[in-house]
Amino acid sequence: MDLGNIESLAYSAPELLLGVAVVVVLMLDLFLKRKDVLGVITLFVIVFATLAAKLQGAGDQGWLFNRMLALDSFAVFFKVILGLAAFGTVWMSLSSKELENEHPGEYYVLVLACTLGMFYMASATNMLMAYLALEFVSQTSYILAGFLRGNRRSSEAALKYLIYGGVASGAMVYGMSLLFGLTGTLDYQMLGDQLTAAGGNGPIVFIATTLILAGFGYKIAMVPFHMWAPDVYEGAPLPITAFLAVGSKAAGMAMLLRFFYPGLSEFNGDGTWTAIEGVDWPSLVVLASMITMTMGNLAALRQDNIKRLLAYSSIAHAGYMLMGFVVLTDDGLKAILFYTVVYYLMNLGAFLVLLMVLNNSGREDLEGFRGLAWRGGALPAAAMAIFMFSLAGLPPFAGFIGKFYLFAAVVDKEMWLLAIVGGLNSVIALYYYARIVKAMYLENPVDGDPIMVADLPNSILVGVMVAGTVVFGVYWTPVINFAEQSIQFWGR
Amino acid sequence: MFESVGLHHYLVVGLILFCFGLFCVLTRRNAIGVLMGVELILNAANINFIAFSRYSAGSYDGHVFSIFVIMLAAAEAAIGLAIVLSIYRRAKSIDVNELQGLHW
Amino acid sequence: MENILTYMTFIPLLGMFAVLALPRDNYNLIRWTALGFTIPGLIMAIWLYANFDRTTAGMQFMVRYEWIPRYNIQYIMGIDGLSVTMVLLTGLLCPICLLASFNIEKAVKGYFALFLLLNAGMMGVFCSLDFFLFYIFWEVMLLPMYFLIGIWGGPRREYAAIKFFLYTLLGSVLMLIAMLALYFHNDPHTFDMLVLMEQSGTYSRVFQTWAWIGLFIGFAIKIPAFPFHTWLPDAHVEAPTAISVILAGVLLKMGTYGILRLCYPVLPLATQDMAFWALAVLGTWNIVYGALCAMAQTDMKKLVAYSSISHMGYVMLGMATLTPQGINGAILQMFNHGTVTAMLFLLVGVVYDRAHHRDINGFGGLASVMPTYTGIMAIAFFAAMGLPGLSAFISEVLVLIGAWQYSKPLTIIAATAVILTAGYMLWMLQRVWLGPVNEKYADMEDVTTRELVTLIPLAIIVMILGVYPHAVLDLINPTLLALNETVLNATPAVAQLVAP
Amino acid sequence: MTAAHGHEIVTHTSNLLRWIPLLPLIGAAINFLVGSRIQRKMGRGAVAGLATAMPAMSFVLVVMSFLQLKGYPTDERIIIDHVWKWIHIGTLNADIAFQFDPLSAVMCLVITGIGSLIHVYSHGYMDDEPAAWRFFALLNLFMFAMLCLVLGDNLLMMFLGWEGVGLCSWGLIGFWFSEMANARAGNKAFIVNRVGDFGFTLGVFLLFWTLDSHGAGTVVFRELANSVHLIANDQLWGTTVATVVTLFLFVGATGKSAQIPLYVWLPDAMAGPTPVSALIHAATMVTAGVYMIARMNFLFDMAPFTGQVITTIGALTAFFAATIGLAQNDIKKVLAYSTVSQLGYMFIGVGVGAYAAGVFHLVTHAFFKACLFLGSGSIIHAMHHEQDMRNMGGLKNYMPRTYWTFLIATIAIAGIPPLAGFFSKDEILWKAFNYNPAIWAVGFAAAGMTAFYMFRLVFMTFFGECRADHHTVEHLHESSGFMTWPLVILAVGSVFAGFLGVPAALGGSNMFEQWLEPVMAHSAHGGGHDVHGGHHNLTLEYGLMAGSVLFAMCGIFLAHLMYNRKSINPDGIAQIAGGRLHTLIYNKYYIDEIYQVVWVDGSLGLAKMLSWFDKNVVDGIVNGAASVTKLVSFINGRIDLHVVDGLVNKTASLVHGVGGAVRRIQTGSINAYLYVIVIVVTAVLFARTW
Repeated sequence: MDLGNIESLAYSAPELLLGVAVVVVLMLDLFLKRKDVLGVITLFVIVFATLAAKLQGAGDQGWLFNRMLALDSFAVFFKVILGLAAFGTVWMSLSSKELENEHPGEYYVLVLACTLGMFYMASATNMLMAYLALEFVSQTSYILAGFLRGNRRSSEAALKYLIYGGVASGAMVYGMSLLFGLTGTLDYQMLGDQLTAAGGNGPIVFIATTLILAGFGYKIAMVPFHMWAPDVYEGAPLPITAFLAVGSKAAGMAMLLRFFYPGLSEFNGDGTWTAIEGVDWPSLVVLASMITMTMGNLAALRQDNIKRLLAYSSIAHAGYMLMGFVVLTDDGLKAILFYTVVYYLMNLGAFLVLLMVLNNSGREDLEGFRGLAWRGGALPAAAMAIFMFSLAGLPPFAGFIGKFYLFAAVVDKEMWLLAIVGGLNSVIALYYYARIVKAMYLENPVDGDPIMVADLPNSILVGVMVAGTVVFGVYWTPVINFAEQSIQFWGR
Repeated sequence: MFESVGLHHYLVVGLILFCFGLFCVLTRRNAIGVLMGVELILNAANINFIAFSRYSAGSYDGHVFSIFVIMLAAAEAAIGLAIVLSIYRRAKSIDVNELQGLHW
Repeated sequence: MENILTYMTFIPLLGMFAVLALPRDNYNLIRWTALGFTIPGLIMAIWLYANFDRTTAGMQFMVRYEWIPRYNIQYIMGIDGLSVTMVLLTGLLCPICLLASFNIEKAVKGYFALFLLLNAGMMGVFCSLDFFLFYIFWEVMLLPMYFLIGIWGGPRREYAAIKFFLYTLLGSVLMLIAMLALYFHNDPHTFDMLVLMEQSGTYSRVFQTWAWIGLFIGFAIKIPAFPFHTWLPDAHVEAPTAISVILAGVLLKMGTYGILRLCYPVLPLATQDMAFWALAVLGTWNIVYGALCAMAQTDMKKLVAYSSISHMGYVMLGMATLTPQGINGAILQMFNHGTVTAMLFLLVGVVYDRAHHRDINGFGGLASVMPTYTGIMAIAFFAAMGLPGLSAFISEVLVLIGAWQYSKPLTIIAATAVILTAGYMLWMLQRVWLGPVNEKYADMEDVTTRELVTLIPLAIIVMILGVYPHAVLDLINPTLLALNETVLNATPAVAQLVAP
Repeated sequence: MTAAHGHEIVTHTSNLLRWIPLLPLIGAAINFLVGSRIQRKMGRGAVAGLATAMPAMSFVLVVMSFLQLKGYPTDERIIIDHVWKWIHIGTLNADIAFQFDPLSAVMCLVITGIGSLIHVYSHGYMDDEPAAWRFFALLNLFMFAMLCLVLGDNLLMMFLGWEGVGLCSWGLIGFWFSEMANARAGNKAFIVNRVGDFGFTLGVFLLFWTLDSHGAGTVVFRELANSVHLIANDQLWGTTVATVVTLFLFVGATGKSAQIPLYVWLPDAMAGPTPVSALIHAATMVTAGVYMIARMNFLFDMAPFTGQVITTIGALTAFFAATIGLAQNDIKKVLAYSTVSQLGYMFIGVGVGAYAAGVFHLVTHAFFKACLFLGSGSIIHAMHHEQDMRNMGGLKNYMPRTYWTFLIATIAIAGIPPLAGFFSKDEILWKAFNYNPAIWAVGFAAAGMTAFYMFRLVFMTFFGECRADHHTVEHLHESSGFMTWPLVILAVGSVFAGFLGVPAALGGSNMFEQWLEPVMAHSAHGGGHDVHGGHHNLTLEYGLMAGSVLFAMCGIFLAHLMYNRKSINPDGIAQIAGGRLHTLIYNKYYIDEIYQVVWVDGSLGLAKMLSWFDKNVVDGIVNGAASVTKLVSFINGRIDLHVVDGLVNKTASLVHGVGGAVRRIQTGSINAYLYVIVIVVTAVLFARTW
């Protein structure tokens, strides 16, 4: 199925829904007095968009908009995840005290727009479309990161993000231009065919690939393109941090996979892939993966700001996910997809608890968690502990299963060094995750630490995340099946 | 003489522009200057796209791409300037090196 | 009773939820409920003991369910002579430790809930026959242990808890990698330990060696074998009494259990190669080193902790020998150490509850003050010393007999520990229980009934096994002999036979 | 040639046998569990009565079994009682099983007989002891363990008893544990014994496996006797396996039987109540080593070198301990060294292959030494726990019965005919002479010294003026019947026990040796001497006997001169060689101090070192770079607990440090961030495109 522009609209329900909602919410903002209604509307829109995206999974597959986008199970998978991430963000935003007086109308519009961009990122199969989607997401994110206008840190985060993002995407575009020059096409698949046909690709392809990797790598916070992440995560409003850590990263991962798998690799038909000749990106990424997880974990070790700690942790997790990326097998892809789901659950959960603490005490550092379990926050503390252990990859939580699949993929390929580095990193990671647990449980509250009062909406969502983390840690067949169905790239 | 101006010349110009852009973002301390560096990088890519489109690709994809890049560069500049402005209001400075409130 | 092992594992887990559902302030209700959920485990352990088929080396009470069929991950439980002793030990120690925890006053609900989770995890480790399941249980134990040490422990509990946690995780990560390597080495991929064992002949020597090392480090940390042992003294010192008991009584056994369950039958060639250095030499070093370190301690718990290191060395040495005596002695030693050290920790806990310190030099003459206590203590101490007539003697002597056949120098070195052990045990006994009464503790209360209930069953077992060790040996012998044969008869895979 | 070299052994079974050790065990159990309650409710007598009844009943059983045994033909004299299987693993089969043969019979008779007497005596001795229940429980437990030792039908059962007696000895030495010195003495005894056990177990292992390699692995005595010839040609470490095994076993014997170099615990063991010294540290437990060698005679016969070692050690111990005994002032210490010395004789006996002679001396020694100890206990009891002989004197008037029995026992130990000691000691000396005259000479000298210091003891204690303070003197009286009647019985034994083994040379038939005949192997170097020497050199034998008696008389006379008539000043003799010799002997050659420094402090130092190593180095290496700092700080001697703790405190380690460093990369400067990209990407491109 290869559809033109008009026919494609029939298969763009989620995107259309989001696009219309952007306009509608912007309009409503002018009339409505009660701005929190906007948030609820946004929430519903996102729910419907996500459902629409999920329903696409059952339908046809093919090219949309003259091969600009692909409609395949892979796109559907990521759209669902991204929709859920947006859902969580909006849910958090509704109760966030940071965002209380900050132009909710524009805020939700931007969130919707950003989500729309991410949807496109998940399905773009053309370098131009990829660039547009990426910039769409980036530029809305810049604004969202700097949304707390009275807050210098927020503005600083926005500017750093912008400069960094600008350079990274600039490099990417430059790389794209080189590839375009070599192959004369912007379409991933044709590009791959051209390069394969040419054989013996020279250094230019490698340079181009590396530069493109910079653009994608910056989105998923891969070393050495990760340096914006901690600062931006720390400065941005918490729901946005969560959105960046979960949504943006997932979208970037989707784009990365789509570019490198159906684009720059050949499918061998037996569940394995081969990178096109002359462009040894796998070994480059192996190195990047090891360094990413190590740097992320080491830097997180002594971090006291939990937001920042989670930022470093998300860098490390990008490194773990890349383990699945470099093995060039379907198992690896499956592992990444699976990990994306559990990463969503546990990371968003952690941000939710952090938000509750932030709302309650105005603190987002380790001391804000001090003795949490002993001052009324037994349930949030328990949830946080579960998320932390899950992030550390301990059974019986979903995080372990996620790591398990990643390691399995790596071990299957007998990449022992990567496996061992990954393993050691899990140990290091446990230390700082356990610091939070320690603060909550092993330390006693100090006078002046407020009694923890958990608000209901956030508690509900936390509950859902906990349930997911625990249930998928014990019985994850549905998730892995979902992931398995979702590695079908249209056209390969 | 004009006939001898070929693809390579454009590419070299693009590369030089790219390097200038990089040099600019690396060394400028003024936020506006850094933003301009980013623009240079993007324009380097534009030149490449147009040149490739003209000389080798045989399609207008490159032109389209560069138009979009120009557009997005403008949008990015707008957002960038807005952010710089908001920072200037607070800090009375747009020196990026003084923007180190977030670190470690 | 087909699913008895499942019940044993999951009834405590149910108990955890039940305890969590109870009102927070009704301490007694929580305590007795928790105890109530460990009793079935004990009863079932006794039933198992009575109904265990002592003539076969194979698995018994096996159940097998699909879990994640797509990846051939199964829920397999079953016990053989190797695990049955550990199941019995766990079933026995859990109610005892729960009872010993009745004096916990802080966050009672959390404590007992976590304890029950720990119970489930331990039982699961010993029962599971699917490597994946095994690994899950192995890790699941970590969490409650971390909290139990970290929240209810002594002054340096945070340090001890995280140290324990990190050490063990380090080991498990290597184990995970080795586990995955084994998984992919079989076609079809499987975690089923029984299949892994059957297929052991197809693994090359090099592969076995690496997998062995990966697994071994994971297990060695748990044992704990030198130089991976330093978490143990800290964890023991800081943990509350009952948790020390569980730690020494059950958790340490998991290391040696794992080696025998996995390294031996699945990687027999590597076992042949590695047993000498990694098990026998290290074990001997453990014995002597642990004993000497124990001698220098002034904290009672630390002393007992180091004595554990020493005693676990016997297990390593014994199983390395691959003689019937050695390996039987090793398993018996695991069981005996479980009971004896449990007693020692409980006894130290009794004093600690009263005096709130454990400084060996800070007491004196307790024997005059607490005669009943001293009597029981003497049994435990002499058992730990390996006095004939008490349980540990049998296992130690079997280990040493086996070891003699294996390596005379190592045996001679290991046997010096009988002197050292007597040295540090008696010296501690002398300083704490003998001599003039320390006036500070002149009116210390003798053991209470609750404490007696925790100690007496163990004391009885220690004495019975001293004169009738076949109560346990009959259970384990067939399995272990078969295991010995497996390792000794393993020959290099076909590939290596091609060589001229 | 009866039991050796594998022909079918005819055995008998009897379920009665198990009750011999079991009865005392029951007594012990009752007293341990409810003894304190019984004592509180029914008085000390009930406790003591129960405790005494048990060994007494055992004694009856022993006698019955003895008579049963006697009724069998000589080569069928084994009664077996198999109770249940104990350890059956692989080829190792050891059961809870008892074996009653002539040797066990002799031992059992001594143990239960003298043991019962001592129980009775203890009732009198411990008349003011609040924890009498514990005392009697331990005493009963000791009886159990000792009976296991001698009745056990295999090496492991023997070891059970072997260690069990050690345990009880520990408990009884430290019975009055609130005195730290007592507790320490107990520990010393236990630990030194453990050194011996170390050797013993290794010997057992080696023996078992060597036999196993011939397909005859066993630890059961009668099977060992049958198959031990199989190992005759096995070599290990440059000598025969038999030699190595026996040397290992002998290490065990030196521990238990207080021979050089492991004798040091015995004198300290006198810290226990005196009945304990009599029972455990004179009559029974300390002779376990002798018994063991006699039991394993078939093996020791195969190892002539070990025989030489044993003989030499025995002779040296006999002499060496006797010299120390010369200068001691503590009445029990004198007896203790005398015990060590007498044990030396027994080892000479078994060492030269005259097992029967060794065991015979064991029996007679049990009588007179028990009598001596109990007598001294009677004195100590009367003197309110005064043990220094310099504060005694003239006691014969106050305590006549004690005096007379003590005197008889002293004459017996001095080897004056026709008392028991004469026969057994001369038997050994005669055998030793045939083996090697030098050994005889040493033993001969020691015998003279024995006579001297024993009479020195008698003179200092019972003769002359009483040097005790008035208060003590006022209360001096003869001990109660509970104490004196056992003395009398033992004294009678000391007089007549010797007649069991009157040698052929003196017209006897040596019933004792004949009785033990079925147990003893007869090889070239053992009984052979007996045959050659005994019949060809009667004159020499008479001469030696006369010589030793004469020499003993001289010793007695000298003691009389020095300590009774005071015509020779002991101090003058002490001043020989500048007094240094005396000081040396008085201080027991400083062996205790040397051992303390070398072994105790040595191992403790090693322990501390390793512990430090463990805490700092091992942990430190794990924790990372901190260890280096710690090592340096230790070498500098500036090891501060707080510093160490601080350093250990958390993985203040490499990882943590690196973590901090990595974090610093994130400077906050956007330029720096961009530099990182550019540099890394450029580096990658360069690395790859080249």
